[in-house]
Amino acid sequence: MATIQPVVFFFVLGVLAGVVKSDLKIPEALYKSLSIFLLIAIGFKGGVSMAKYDIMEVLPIASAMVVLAAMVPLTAYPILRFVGKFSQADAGSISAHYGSVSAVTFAVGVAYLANINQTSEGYMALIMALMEIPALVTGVILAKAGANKAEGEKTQWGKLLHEILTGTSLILLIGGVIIGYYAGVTNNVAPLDKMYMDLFMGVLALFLLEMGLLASARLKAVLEKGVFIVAFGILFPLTAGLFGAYVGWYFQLSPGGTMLLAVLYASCSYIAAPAAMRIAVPEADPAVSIGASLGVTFPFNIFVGVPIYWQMAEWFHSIPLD
Amino acid sequence: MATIQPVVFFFVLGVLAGVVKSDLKIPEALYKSLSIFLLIAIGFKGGVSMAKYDIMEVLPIASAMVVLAAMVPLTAYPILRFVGKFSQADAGSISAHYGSVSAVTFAVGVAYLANINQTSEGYMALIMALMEIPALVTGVILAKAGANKAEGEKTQWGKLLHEILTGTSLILLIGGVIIGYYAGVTNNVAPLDKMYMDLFMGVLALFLLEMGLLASARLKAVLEKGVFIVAFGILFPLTAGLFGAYVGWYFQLSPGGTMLLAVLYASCSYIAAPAAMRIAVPEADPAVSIGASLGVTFPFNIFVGVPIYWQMAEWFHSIPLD
Amino acid sequence: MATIQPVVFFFVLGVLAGVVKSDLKIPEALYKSLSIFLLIAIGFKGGVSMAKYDIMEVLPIASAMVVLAAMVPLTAYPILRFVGKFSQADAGSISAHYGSVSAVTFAVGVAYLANINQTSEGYMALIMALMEIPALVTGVILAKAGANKAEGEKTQWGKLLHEILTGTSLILLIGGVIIGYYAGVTNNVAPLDKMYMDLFMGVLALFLLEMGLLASARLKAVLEKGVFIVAFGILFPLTAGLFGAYVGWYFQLSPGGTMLLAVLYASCSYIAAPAAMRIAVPEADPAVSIGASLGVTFPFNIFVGVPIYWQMAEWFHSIPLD
Amino acid sequence: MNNTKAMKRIDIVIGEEKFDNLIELLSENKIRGYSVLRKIGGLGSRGFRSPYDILMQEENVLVVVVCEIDPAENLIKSIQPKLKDFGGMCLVSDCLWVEGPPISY
Amino acid sequence: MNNTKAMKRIDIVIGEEKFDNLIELLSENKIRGYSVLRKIGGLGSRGFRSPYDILMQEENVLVVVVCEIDPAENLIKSIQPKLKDFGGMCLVSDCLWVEGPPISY
Amino acid sequence: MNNTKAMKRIDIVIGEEKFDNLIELLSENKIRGYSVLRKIGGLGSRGFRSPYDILMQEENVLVVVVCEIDPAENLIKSIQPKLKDFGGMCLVSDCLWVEGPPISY
Ligand SMILES: Nc1ncnc2c1ncn2[C@@H]1O[C@H](COP(=O)(O)O)[C@@H](O)[C@H]1O
Ligand SMILES: Nc1ncnc2c1ncn2[C@@H]1O[C@H](COP(=O)(O)O)[C@@H](O)[C@H]1O
Ligand SMILES: Nc1ncnc2c1ncn2[C@@H]1O[C@H](COP(=O)(O)O)[C@@H](O)[C@H]1O
Ligand code: NA
Ligand code: NA
Ligand code: NA
Repeated sequence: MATIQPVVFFFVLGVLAGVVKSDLKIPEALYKSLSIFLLIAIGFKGGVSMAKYDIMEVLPIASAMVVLAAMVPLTAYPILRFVGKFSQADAGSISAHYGSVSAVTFAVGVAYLANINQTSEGYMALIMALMEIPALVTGVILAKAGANKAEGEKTQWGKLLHEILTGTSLILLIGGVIIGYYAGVTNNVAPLDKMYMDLFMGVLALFLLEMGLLASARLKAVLEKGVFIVAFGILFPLTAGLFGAYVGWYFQLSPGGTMLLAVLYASCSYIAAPAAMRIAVPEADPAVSIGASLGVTFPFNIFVGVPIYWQMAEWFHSIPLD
Repeated sequence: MATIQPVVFFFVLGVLAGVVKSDLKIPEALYKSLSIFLLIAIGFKGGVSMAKYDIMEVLPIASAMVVLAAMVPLTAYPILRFVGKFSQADAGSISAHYGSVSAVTFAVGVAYLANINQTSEGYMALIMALMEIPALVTGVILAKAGANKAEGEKTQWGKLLHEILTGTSLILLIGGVIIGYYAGVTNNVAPLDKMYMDLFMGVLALFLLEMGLLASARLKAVLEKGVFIVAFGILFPLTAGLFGAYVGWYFQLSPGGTMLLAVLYASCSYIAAPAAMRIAVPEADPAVSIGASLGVTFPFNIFVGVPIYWQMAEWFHSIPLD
Repeated sequence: MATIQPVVFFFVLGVLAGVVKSDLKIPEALYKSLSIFLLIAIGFKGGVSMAKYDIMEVLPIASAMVVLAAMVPLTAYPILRFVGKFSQADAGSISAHYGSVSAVTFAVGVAYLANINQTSEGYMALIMALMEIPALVTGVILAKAGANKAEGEKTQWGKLLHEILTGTSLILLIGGVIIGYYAGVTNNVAPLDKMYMDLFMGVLALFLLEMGLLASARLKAVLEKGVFIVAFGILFPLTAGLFGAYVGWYFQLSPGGTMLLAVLYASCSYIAAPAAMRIAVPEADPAVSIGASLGVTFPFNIFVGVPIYWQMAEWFHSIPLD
Repeated sequence: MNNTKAMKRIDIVIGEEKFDNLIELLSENKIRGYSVLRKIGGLGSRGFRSPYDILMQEENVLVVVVCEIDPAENLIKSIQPKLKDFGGMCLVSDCLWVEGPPISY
Repeated sequence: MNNTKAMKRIDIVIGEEKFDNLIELLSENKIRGYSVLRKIGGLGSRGFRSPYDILMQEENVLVVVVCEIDPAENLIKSIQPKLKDFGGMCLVSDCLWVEGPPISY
Repeated sequence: MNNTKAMKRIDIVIGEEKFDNLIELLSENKIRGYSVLRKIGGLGSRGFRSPYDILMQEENVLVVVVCEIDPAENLIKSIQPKLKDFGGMCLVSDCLWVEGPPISY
């Protein structure tokens, strides 16, 4: 197994700074700028390497992997509702968070692969962008289905779909993929790679520092909610990751791609999902879902999960497919 | 003709995000940071390549090109006043916008040249910095000349000149030119180029994304003002560009430099000019001038204009000068 | 003597922009982002080159140099109190500022060394991080010792120590050192260096631009305080630098390291010290200490001091130690 | 006090997403002056919007309208039916406008 | 004015570092609505905090609480002993709450 | 209300470019406390300053001065002649200062 990458220690640094109540603060504008950068860079990089594929061949596989991602919230819901005893709204909302993805966890996975000299299919970035759609829609249906609606309370499906389809992450990822693809096909990657490829890891480091600060603030809230949600935040992603690794292997992705699909299934959202849930399931408590996602699952994934998903990918690939 | 550069598609992405009402927002601090970067980088790069020239030889030519730039607002004014039926104040203000320049359009021109492996005279950055002076002064004179001044209303020439001469873009461009020149002459470019040269295109991409968002918000306002201003926003820069290409060729610039002069004459301001006009011609309506400049001419120039100005430059240079 | 580095002219540009009252403004978020970057980069770079040393050998030397740094405020205090006639609180507070360090002055020193192809001991970054502790504590003791305390006014030692030990600069520098060290030892520097090493000088340039703007605003205030504080701001760092060069040479640092130690002893704080003094010595006037530090000593050091400290280092090293 | 004019001050705090609607309503009411403060956090019926939390992306806006008593009453009347949708709060208080600046009310 | 309810408006300006304490105090007092404005500069007994100075890192926070008259008096009573530590200022004034939005006071 | 002192609250909104002039005027009037809020948009006689428009670089500043009744009247008197140049608006209202914090008025 490879050594832990230096970049994830920036997360630890952020957590420590939070714990000792340092006056270190990442300006909000920097945080937002870094996420814009990362989304474009992930999309762009994916698009550039997609230029080597035949899109018509890729699309059906990619669609299948996106649709299958709806299994993740469908599995999470009954556990949360009947084991965890969460209300229907909360269980649906948390399911949506875990069905959705975290671009930063994905980025750590990409960095891990680079570190061990593995490549992956470029269209994983596209899959990431699209996966949010079934995850969030399924989550909302679960949260709402059969519930007695109070007078005047209608699920704002139009507004929700608009929020999902025009959300920052979807727009930037898909925009990045298309521009990267165009740059790859027309052989024009050259001057843009200095920023969107070479600086990727350095920017990720700063972003993880901020994430550490944020996570340390959230962890306390989630610990107060009891042991179930912490256990869920660790065990559920392992299960979802295993399923992702299986699906990736089944569709004959490379080991690197298989691992990234496991990461996508296993990772959970703390930006897009909260925004969507606030609109569609306002009665759900965001403190639990964001707390579990950011305070438990995110650190688990970047330190422990990612290497395990790589083990899973290798393990499946040691099975002869035919 | 070369393929369209990937970087301009970031502008399209921004427009699309604006049109679908995405929640994508570029933090104001990022926008301002990127423009500071671009101005320094343009100046620095120009300064470095100026180090190869004899300044005493360059200055008279450069001055001539700056002074001739006053022709641009002088031509725009009668068209706007008598064909477009704008008030004297508005016609003068819009003339000043079109006489002035857009550093980002210039940057797209520079990127275009890099893409087709053409070089240009480094002092074009200096010309850009200085061109704002005659353009804005002429525009204000046109807006004010002979108008009956209401009691107490005096053109604040002192304040205006201060605003023009100490404006952010002039300070940063000229500062960048001088420091770049010094770095070039003393052979000290090396560690600064990693940022101000290598990252230029990547930063430009982010900036164009923001410009797209801004332009989509402005376009609606300008379309409401009718077809004249849209036609003006397309046809006038073509004329000004032709004149610029002629002047560049006449002063024996390289084809690349000729094209950049055409870009400077053709491009128009949406930052420095509005700020100056607010002080000097407060009665002019900024919505029209910024709308035409940012909503019509800017996108026209970066997509269609720049390749045409290159054609013009090539065409003039196919004429034997002696 | 080497030519002046281009990067320091960005400071001049900032001062000029301030003096002519340009509308140039560096967004606060950019300023904070750049300082976060510089602190991480200085730490990281130091940590990477520390990986070549045996830590157990380094620690005692480093500790000695940190402890000796307390001599700086102890020397400054009587001069300020009895020659400069400052109140006890002000003399203590200014001493703390001059005992503490400026990461940007250090960065200019590092850039100077790179320019003349000299290396230095990586652990200087660590020393810089730790030097603030004795400097600030000594300064506060000087400001408070024996003073008649008004009722209810107790020095908040707990709060002060917390502020010093968890301050942004200490956390980021030490965090950067550790991560850089780990990256160096595990041979994982590669993808992070594109950002934290290659871009160092370019970021420093932007930061110096901002520092120039800030210094021009402060200089006026300090000039009004009379000639003593200006003379102190120039002569004291020369003395402290000489002492630092002596200590560095005595502990057998390389010439580069010797010069950096001189820079650390000579430089003074305008961020960490003001924050600490506000808590511990609120009765001191921050305008004097920040004004002298930022308006006088900082520019003196980066233009004149740094080359002189290099001369001092070379001069000591021409003395045979045994 | 001399040289002052009795006016009404209306303070409205609403979610940023309703800002455009409110501005439209103000211009329908021919309001000629108001001030807008952004990035406001708070607690209300829809929970806590922390001004320090960079993950929570919702912010409130405070719009302060100072106008004469009649337009104030009309504005209140036309704002009231929309308040349920707007959320937030709407306050009215008394103030004196110091005369001197160009009239923008 | 019709459809309005007489309320108290409490404006508190304190240093950012005391914000958490204040919020706690508000929630102990069962305050159900308030607004928070950040990045406020000012002059007070502890000197000038320039809103333009990026080196000075201290900022003030303005918290506006609108509530009924009884809770307002209770709040004032429990805030007063802490004001010496909080610094800043605390004002009370009268206002009318325009009815309509979900009640958050 | 007990432990409170009747004071005047003066709210001044002006363009950022006049901020320094205003502060000077306050210190000439020996005002010992005020708060400053930046980045304020609004509509006034000089048109709309959108708080969301990053191209428009003009912003307003809100300065809130709380002081005793006499200094308030003096301040108003010395501010009034400058208001034409300052633009914006200047309001006076009543408030109660809750006693306790170090006196900064
Ligand atoms: N009637 C009003 N109510 C609230 N704010 C106002 C009013 N009139 C002017 N202002 C504020 O003062 C600023 C400058 O006003 P003016 O100088 O008249 O353009 C405006 O942008 C508003 O923020
Ligand atoms: N009683 C109150 N006092 C002060 N501000 C309030 C009050 N109630 C609501 N607000 C503000 O209005 C915003 C939206 O309220 P709501 O729609 O009820 O969640 C809150 O986030 C607060 O900023
Ligand atoms: N008289 C006053 N009027 C308005 N704001 C004040 C007043 N006194 C204090 N403040 C505000 O409260 C903050 C802290 O006050 P202090 O703790 O007295 O320094 C100041 O920076 C001002 O923003
Ligand atoms: Na997932
Ligand atoms: Na032009
Ligand atoms: Na020092």
